[in-house]
Amino acid sequence: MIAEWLIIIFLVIGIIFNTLGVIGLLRFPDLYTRMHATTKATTFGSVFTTLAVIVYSISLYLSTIDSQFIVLGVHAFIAAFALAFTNAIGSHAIARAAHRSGILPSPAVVDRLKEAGR
Amino acid sequence: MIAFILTFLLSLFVYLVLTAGSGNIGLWSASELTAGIVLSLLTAAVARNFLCRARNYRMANPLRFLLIPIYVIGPFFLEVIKANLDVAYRVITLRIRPGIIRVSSDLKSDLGIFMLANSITLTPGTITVDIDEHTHDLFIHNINVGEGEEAAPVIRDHELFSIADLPQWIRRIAE
Amino acid sequence: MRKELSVLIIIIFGLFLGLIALDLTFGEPDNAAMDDYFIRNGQEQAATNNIVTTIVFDYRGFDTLGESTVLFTAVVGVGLIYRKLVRGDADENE
Amino acid sequence: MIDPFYPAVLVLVILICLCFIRLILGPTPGDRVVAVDTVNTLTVASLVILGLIYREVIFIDVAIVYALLSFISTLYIAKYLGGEL
Amino acid sequence: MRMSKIVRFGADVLFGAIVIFGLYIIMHGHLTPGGGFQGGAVVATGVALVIVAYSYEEVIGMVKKFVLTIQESAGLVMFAGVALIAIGLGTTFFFNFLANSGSLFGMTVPFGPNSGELNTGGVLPLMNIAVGIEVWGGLAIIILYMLSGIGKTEEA
Amino acid sequence: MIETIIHVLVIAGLIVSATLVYYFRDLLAAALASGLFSFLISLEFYLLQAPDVAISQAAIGAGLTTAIFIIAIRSTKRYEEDAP
Repeated sequence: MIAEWLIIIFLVIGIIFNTLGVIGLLRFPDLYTRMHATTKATTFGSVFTTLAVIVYSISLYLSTIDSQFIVLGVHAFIAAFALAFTNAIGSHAIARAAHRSGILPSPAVVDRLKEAGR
Repeated sequence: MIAFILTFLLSLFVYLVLTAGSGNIGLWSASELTAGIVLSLLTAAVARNFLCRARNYRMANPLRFLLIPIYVIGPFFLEVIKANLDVAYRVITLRIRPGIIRVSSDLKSDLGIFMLANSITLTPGTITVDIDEHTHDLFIHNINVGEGEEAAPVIRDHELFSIADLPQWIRRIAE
Repeated sequence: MRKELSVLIIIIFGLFLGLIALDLTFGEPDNAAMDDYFIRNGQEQAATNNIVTTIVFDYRGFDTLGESTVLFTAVVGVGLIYRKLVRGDADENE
Repeated sequence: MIDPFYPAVLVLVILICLCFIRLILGPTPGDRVVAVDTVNTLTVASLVILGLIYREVIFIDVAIVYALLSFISTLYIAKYLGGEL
Repeated sequence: MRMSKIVRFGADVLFGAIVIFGLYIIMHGHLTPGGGFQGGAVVATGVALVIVAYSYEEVIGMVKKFVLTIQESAGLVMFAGVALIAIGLGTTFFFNFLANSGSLFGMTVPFGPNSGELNTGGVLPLMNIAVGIEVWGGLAIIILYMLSGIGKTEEA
Repeated sequence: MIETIIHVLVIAGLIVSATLVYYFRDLLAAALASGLFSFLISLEFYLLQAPDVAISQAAIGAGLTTAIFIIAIRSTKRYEEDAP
């Protein structure tokens, strides 16, 4: 019973943050702020939906003693880990490339990177 | 040689995690263990110059490895939750004050810089934009530069985080 | 004029294909005798759980051989194209 | 109790379709790359959930492959945009 | 040119993970989805990750074109060789002579749905390995060759 | 029912991205859209329960083909010219 509520809560949190990420992607004014929304919110949301999957697989394992559900949970965990790892690197690469290609942050109070002459 | 052994052990660990629950020697069957050892030897032969490129074997200490999951589950996750609530607030209200600031850290090792940069990207309203290859200063796009912070040419790394002192944790793990 | 006509033709063709797709049923082909044979005997004859691999490498091994040859030929072709550029010396043809 | 997983996948797919707006509008190529990156993340999430729906362990491997490899094309595009390729 | 330090370190860590994961897909080709072609493509994409993270001059010191060529040919030869051994044993081309024999990869599987055992499948794992080696070498060397073309046009 | 809606949405996304490949004059954006097409068709294969094809599509179509396209664009030129 508690597992079902946990699944619902995790799924709802994940969906809410994914939605916020996409809304931020559509709403923010320039590239860097959009990247804030997509990187943080969608990674967090996807990790939470994966957590729901892990909780469900554990509850399935407890009800039917079948070791393949443990394998399912472990693989889902590896997928979430790889997702967080690669998303961080990828967004850093995009931000660096955008700044090098001349896209400056349009509303910005300070830009130390441009002052550093890079 | 040490690089070979370390890569072998790490890849064997990954393979055993992937194939857990296949038999009854522990969690694995005999053929999976044999195949894991052979494939890990192959991986070590291919990738030994990649994983230990810096020839810095400080991370071979298992205690440091145990600290990484504690770091990820504990302080890092709290910061992630706070950062996401912050981003949610800014998505809804559009109250932003962006800017690129310069952050200095006295981390030296590659792993330390890597962990700090990724923690900064995933946590407190900031994205790592660029890195100075010599002084290891990070250029960071902050979505909400605090009042008066734009005047300071360089800010320290622990001033970014509010709940837990993540750079201190990283220093404990990687330095 | 030509653009509008081509858009019209595309729309008519798409509707036509859509009407055809309404009649199709997935997963129930008419000539299924061979499929049934593979599904029934594949696990036993090749001692494998993955029927797809059994078909690709065992029953239809020649296909895979041809596919590998195609990849090999592609690599040889790419190597031939870039050979001079790699070596970097002026050939007598240039 | 309703199965909550299928509606979750439906919402994720709708979000994927919303990302197309940024892909079409995006003034710079950087915005388009960000949109595609978002689609990757959402797709991995829906792949994991679908693997659970089908009750197949082996399906999750696809999600791992996807998560590991989808950012390589992002890296190539970023390297080209930065003028470093 | 090389990319930033963060990307380079991430590529170094991820390369080992992608290689072991691709080898896992190749090795379990007869049990799980995937197989030689898919696993080889995964490993080749890992090589592409190393190529994108470093500059071309550094890459040709790390990834040897000669080794990849040898791999590509050896995979095809091994694939055809396994099929030819079956002729040598007096059966037909591509006959699965190792299945249910009790030797290497020769265990029998129980009928019906089960999670599988690695030591089954006859010659299928060998063929998976052969195709995996070939695809790894082939796809990686295509990207290397195309990249070498860029370096030359820039100077000219 | 929900499964049908998911199929329809994914296929609509496929059609939109394939059209975008045609309409973008910036070849970099076209390569991006074709990568997106590969991602979505991998998802569709997964929905049709063909994980073998999904893996090979994710690895070849999404990873390597985009890389080869980008390298090719780098060695030629980025913007498509109007037809004479």
